[in-house]
Amino acid sequence: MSIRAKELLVLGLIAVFSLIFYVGKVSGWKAVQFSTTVSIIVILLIVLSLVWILIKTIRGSLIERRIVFLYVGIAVALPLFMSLSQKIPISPEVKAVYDSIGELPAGSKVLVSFDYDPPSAPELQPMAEAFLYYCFVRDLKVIMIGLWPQGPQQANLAIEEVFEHEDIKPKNLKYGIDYVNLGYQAGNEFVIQRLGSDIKAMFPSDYRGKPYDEIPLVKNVKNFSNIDYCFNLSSGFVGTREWVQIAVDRFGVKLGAGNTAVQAPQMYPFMRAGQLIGLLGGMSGAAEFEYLTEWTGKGTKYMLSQSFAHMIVVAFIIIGNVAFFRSGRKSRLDR
Amino acid sequence: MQTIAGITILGRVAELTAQYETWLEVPVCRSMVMITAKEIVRESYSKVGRPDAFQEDQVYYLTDDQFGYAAAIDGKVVREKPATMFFMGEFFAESLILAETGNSIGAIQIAGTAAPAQLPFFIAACDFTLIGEELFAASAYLSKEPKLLGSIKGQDVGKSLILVAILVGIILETFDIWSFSTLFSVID
Amino acid sequence: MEHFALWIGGFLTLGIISFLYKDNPWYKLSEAIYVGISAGYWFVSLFWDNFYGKFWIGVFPPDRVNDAGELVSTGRPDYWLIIGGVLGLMMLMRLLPKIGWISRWALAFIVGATAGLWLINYFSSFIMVQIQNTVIPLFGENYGASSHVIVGNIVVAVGTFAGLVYFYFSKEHKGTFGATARVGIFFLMITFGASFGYTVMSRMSLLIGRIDFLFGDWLGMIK
Amino acid sequence: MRRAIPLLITGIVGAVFVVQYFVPHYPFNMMSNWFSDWFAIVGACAIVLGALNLMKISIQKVIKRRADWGYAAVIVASFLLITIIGLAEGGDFRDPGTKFDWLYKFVYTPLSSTMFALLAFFVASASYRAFRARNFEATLLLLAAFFVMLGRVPVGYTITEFMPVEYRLSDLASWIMSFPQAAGQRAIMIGIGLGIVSTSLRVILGIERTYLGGD
Repeated sequence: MSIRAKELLVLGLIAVFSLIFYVGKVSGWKAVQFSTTVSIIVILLIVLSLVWILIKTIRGSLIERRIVFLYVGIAVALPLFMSLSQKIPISPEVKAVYDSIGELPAGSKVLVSFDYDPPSAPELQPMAEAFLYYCFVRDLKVIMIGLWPQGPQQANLAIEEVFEHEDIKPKNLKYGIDYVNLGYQAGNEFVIQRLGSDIKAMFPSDYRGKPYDEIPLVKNVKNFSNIDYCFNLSSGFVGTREWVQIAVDRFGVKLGAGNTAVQAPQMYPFMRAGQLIGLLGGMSGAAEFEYLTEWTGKGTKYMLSQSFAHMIVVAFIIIGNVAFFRSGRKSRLDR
Repeated sequence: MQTIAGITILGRVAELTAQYETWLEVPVCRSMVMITAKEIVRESYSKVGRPDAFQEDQVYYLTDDQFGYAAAIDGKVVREKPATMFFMGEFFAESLILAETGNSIGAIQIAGTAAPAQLPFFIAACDFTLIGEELFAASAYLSKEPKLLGSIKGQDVGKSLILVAILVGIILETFDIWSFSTLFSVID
Repeated sequence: MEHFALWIGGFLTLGIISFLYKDNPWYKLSEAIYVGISAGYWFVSLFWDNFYGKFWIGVFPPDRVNDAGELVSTGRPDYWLIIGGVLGLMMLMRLLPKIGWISRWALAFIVGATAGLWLINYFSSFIMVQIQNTVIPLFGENYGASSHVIVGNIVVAVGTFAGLVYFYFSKEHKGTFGATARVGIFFLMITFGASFGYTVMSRMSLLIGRIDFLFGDWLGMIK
Repeated sequence: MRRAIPLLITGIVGAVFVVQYFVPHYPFNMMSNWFSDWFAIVGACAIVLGALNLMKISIQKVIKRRADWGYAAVIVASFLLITIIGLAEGGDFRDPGTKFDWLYKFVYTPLSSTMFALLAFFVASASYRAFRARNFEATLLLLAAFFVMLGRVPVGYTITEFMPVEYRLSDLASWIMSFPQAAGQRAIMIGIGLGIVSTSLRVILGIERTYLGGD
């Protein structure tokens, strides 16, 4: 069979595979979930194949980079089907967010600002879900806003996800009384500034267009002084830095934050200076917070993929060095 | 400023490609850079007496989008397999996509950027990398103009002052003689 | 409509990933769509946000109907913006070969202003602040630092010093000067390796997001 | 006329923008806002040139039936599709529900996030090829990447859980990031600062002219 034929065959398989599972999804198939034994068998197979590659490398036949690509794809995809859990060390900054929410009495008002867009969702959406779940479990009132155009949509996705949980369904939380989504407002840091004086002026209605005064939850919420806690999910400008400089420094708000892994290190100085109560950094922050709040979300599963992927990269660094030393020794022998 | 340094190096490279009749292509990601780059390459070709060899379409615009640009360049690199690739100027996350694809076809790759976050990727994937300040020094050095060479010397004088300041500062601060670091505080 | 959108997303995602195997028609099509759509996206965004949103509305502020239903003008026109409009026009003169050279005036303005702004910004944030952070008491405020912080401070001082020596151009790297420069390159290599290793996690997160779209949102195989 | 005046403009404008940093009074304090507005307007005009260039080259390719001309036609079609829709939809073209927003969400975002995600594969293949202990420097590069990578995932923590608190992999990784990595980064940044300051001075003083091109 020629390469061309093999390629077309693979294309056909991909098309059939996608069609079958798409029709399955539409007709309500349950998600595919490996049992623990299957997961361990899959891991063993991957490890064995890596050892086999190592042996091949020692024998002098080097692998090409597309094999590395294949392994990265496998290392990222398969853990999403697995139900394994890994021991996640809880960092102090994540524990600080958990404790600070734990101290709030029931009925306190929490303002959550969604300042990110879909490309940063893999890191920040799990944090949003875990945080909202934990707020509702503790019977807190949640006011959601967005300083990025797609923020409110991410908020609604998180609400849908959280409301399917069996701990939250019996509470049958009502829109406008237990939680509200005030939508997006342009203006970046000037929006934060106005929340300090008059929220209604900045958000005259919620994201469905319902006037501010007709929403029971926010009717007598004038500004930050009526808000007990703020939480900001951020992946760039406008984000946590502006919330600290304006909401915390000028209006003395209690602020927690969730940031992408690349941006989190820049927020540690605010943590050390006490301006930021706590910080969830990247996927590991999301997984730690999920572990603390016992919310089974994607963060923990994603962290499994992260661990697998990092192990694969480390394994190929080792294999690469074996190949290098072998070729070095071989050239010395040939001389 | 990084783009200006990159353009100066482009001028020098264009002179050599004109001399040795090697095909040169300059795909750009910003329209303003396209205008300047066209002028530079045209002038370099006429400087070495080959104005006829210059073609308008050697310098062309692709898209302002960072990854759209990377996708188009990757496609072209794999299809046309250039012998040498230059990455000079300001780069963001797309640096490794470009450099790794260039490496996969075996091209000689020379990079130069003053974006600290992208230097590790160019170091890992390119044959030669101008690290930060070296990009500006290279553009001055290639121009061979006395004044520009003088500015490299000026940068080194600046460096000497900074080295002395660090040494003296650390000693003063460590033994708590005088708070030297306040000299360098900056208003936002 | 939802189905169609998910299949388009799946098709384009797999089209881009197929490039890892080799250049193929599926990737070429996805690349062509991406170049066209992204160039158009920025063209439209810059038109509405910059040209219309800043220039047009700034110079000719449209009247607005306020809450009470009366026609109210939104404010004084900002005539300084006309300079921006003139510069933009000069840039467009590039289309007419005969007076195309006038676009250089606009370019000269942009380059001059950028040079002026960057000169100060980079001097303060890339030189002054960095020196201030380096010139710190090695043993901490009144000698209270823990051992690994002290070792850290010494490492930072030596590393910054040697790193700067490596960037010295006008003196041959020989003798003690050369040795210091060599220590400098050691530190640079640690910096590059550590930064590389640090970014692996965020690059993997992007791929996890796409795989989650393929197997989750599109094919519904994972919850 | 073609070079003298532009150099003069660059010099004056550059000097004024240096001075505005030190003089917080009108009109200087307004300068950087004005400049960012003018820069945005000029950028909006310049992209017209870029778009026309892209269209010219793609359409020529289609007319002359050069290799892969079909894909050039796709470039032209998709550019015109989103541009006409976007311009027709008026100022709030980004609002949820518009056709432009549909194209952004279901065509542009999958393409750009997947292109970005390719980095995960290239990071792995670059590590496999580049991190080899050829010499002492390369070994430092390798070890730094190795420890920071391992230190950032839970597996790295579990491997070295028995070690005392300060010496676990995650602590080692953050020590490397806070001290040696910061030192090298600082040296690079100071070097870049000096390079940019000297290039800016050269441009303002008219010594650096290459960006103006020929006569």
